Amino acid sequence: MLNFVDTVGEAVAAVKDGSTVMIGGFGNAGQPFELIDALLESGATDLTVVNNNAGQGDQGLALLIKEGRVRKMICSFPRQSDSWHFDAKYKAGQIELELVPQGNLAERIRAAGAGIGGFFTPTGYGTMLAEGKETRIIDGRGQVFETPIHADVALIKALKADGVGNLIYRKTARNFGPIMAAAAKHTVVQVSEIVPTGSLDPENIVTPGIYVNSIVRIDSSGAAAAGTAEQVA
Amino acid sequence: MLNFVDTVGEAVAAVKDGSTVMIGGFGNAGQPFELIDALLESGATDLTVVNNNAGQGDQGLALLIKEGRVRKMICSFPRQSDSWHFDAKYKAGQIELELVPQGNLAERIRAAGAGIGGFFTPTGYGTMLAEGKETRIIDGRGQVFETPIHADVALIKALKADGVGNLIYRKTARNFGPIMAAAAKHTVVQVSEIVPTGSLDPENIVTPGIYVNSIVRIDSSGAAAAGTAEQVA
Amino acid sequence: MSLVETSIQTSETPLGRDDLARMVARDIAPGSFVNLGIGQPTLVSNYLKPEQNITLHTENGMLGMGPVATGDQIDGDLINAGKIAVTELPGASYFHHADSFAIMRGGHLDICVLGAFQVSATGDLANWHTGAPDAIPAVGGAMDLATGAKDVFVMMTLLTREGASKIVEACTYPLTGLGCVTRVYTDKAVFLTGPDGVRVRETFGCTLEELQALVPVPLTAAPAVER
Amino acid sequence: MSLVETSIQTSETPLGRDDLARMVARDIAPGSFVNLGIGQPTLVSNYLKPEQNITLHTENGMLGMGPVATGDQIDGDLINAGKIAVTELPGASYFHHADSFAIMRGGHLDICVLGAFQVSATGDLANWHTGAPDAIPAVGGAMDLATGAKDVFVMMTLLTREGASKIVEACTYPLTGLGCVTRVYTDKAVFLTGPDGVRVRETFGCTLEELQALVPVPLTAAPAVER
Repeated sequence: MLNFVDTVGEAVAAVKDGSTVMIGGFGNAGQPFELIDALLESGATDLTVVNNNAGQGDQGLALLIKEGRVRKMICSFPRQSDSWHFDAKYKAGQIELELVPQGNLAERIRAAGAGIGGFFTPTGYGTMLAEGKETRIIDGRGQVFETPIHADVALIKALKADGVGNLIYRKTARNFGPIMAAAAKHTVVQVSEIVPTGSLDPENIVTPGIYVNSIVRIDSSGAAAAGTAEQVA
Repeated sequence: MLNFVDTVGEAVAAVKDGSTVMIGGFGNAGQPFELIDALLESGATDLTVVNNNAGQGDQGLALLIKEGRVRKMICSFPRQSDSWHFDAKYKAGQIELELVPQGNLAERIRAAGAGIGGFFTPTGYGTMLAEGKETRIIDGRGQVFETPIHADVALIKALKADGVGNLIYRKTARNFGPIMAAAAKHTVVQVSEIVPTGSLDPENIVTPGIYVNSIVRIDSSGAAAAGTAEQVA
Repeated sequence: MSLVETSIQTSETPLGRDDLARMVARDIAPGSFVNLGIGQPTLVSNYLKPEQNITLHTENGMLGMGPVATGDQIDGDLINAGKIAVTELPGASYFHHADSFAIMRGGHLDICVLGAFQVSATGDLANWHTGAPDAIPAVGGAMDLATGAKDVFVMMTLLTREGASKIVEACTYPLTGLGCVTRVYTDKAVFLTGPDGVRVRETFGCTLEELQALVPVPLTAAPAVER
Repeated sequence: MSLVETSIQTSETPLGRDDLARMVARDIAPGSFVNLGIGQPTLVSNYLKPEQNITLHTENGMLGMGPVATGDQIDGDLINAGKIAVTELPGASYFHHADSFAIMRGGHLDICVLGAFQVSATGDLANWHTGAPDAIPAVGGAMDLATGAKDVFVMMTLLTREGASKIVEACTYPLTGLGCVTRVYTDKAVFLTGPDGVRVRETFGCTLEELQALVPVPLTAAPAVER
């Protein structure tokens, strides 16, 4: 069921202690900064977080990690010049890391949303990231068995939503949003604008509303903007 | 490499005797009728055809089957009120049928385009369509191993192409087009209109030009319309 | 065997197809995403009310499908899974076949409504193939719908033309899916199926005892809370 | 061992990074779809000519990527895999991460150009991890690119700072992919790798004999047709 909520706090209330949370974004593009801040504020802990990276600088996901809320990261590229909070926790043995090639990360998330029980891929065959995994030769190529990554909650950012939750994105900020929306039991979206149902061209919908549970509008100042959904939905 | 061709005959020349050919469309929507007619004209035979159905009435795919050009059909729903040519060949033992649940058909075609070696799905588990296939229990559900369906050539229909082969479709005529374009070594598209590169919004491209090899414009009368590509590409 | 409650007859006569379709429509929770199979289930769309806010999915690539198209509305590029011209409602979206079946197979549809040849006591479904040796098999999206939707409702007459029950101990026709059916709407009763066996929610034109005489699997009255 | 042809020295001096990038750019066939890895390979884009009609892919969801953005062009929603603001060319398209990696993994890219720590005589690639026990591993899209592209070109200096050859009999660093590299561009030579061993297309500032003294795997001059 779709809800338009007024505050980012309500939006992230679905995240509980122990939840697996997918967070959209690649670099800053598509990162739902305001939802991540609300998650930090919520106090939810013992989280498994799925994101391409493991936080940067002193903001967002990096702060969640610094505060010890993240038990495990599932990501492709945790090491960055300013990933010092992850680096410190990792070296102290205080955070678990499941390192996944980026294409496997995307395909495993997609598999979860599409009801696939697992798949074989050549990516990673013969490397240490395939150690302990089932392999087989298919059509002469070594392949590795990979399993879907499901989540309790996805936090993503889109450009616009209509009244039934259909989403469109902007440029490379689309990245993980559509596949995470489909892979999570509960999908929370922050958008810049909520538009009347019928004003988005049905040909151009990227994420259909069936995948969306909570929408909060963040105005350009970064504050949740209340009271718009009812007027247009 | 992308080519704009002037005639449907040139467009289907990539189909050789023994080729596996994917043909888009669900019912009449998205069926590339003119390309199928050209394929019939070309004389190519011993074909394996991948389509949701197995031809209807006395046109298109049904005629290819009637003329004995199709060695094997891979489809989900061959039996229709007017599928008499397929019915006759099948009952005479003159055509092979690989019957695939429609979702497995779509996912197997998608897997081919995405480089997946095979996947497990609950669809079909415990049914006669899983007989002889590898199965396993994943997360408590019986699942069946399914393999990708590759093709030599895909024949599909889109609404518009730009000069670099980006495609958009129209309503439910989209159906198998995008996944077949990605699964075939050589993709041939008939479009109603060729528009200048840059005139389609990059946010709304459904099939990127990387998946397209030959484009032919069919005007509303059904005739190949020559000489437009160069002017706009 | 004790049938316990027999006060579950809610109609003096068996239900006709339209009455049954009206009942299914009424039972669909507001806000649901639903796929209606070809044939009898399609009738359900005639009885969905706007205030229920139901979104219809068609597996050939659309959410937000509207009523059957008439006159100038007919557009060959806008059809449903039965290849009938339909219309588009505000908030609709189009997607390709793999994305469309990902919606079904990924467990995102709340309900699909299907016809059936047979349903077993544990919810196995047979609805795609008579098993006749000379029949040309055709499966379409039936197995994906049966396996993927959160709830699978079946609509059918309880008895074949020959008078045999279509609710059976074990299906004799080729299966579509295992243990997938949660509810069976028939002209004579509504059945709830699942691992606990077959419970009867209500009967039409017969008592539970009379129904039991027709059906070769043990029936119990469903607890009031499930009716 | 006979090296056969020694007349393959095409430059009096080793090539600098920009000269090498220019050479790679020149070697990319017209109309190719290409992914340029982070670091040195990114330089190649500076030397692609419009008439080559090359389409650049970035794995974070775009085909038709243009040059690095400057000034008012900078848009936080339009970045490349290195998280640098870039521009969009006419004919560009955007897609989500699974669709983007399907392009790579499905074998649709003609060429990807990657940096490397080591390349083996049979084209194994090591470019993501030094294997140091205290290093934080990070792989990104390297394994997908190495495994998926039709041709994998490597750009690197031939020798480490300590003077060891990065072309090796077998990689000692953790692998990125097996037998995937088809061509290695270095400051001292261009190597063709594959099941037939290592062939040298041309040398820069050294003869084939001098090159062989640096590289611990047997080298042969590539047949003229491959140069």
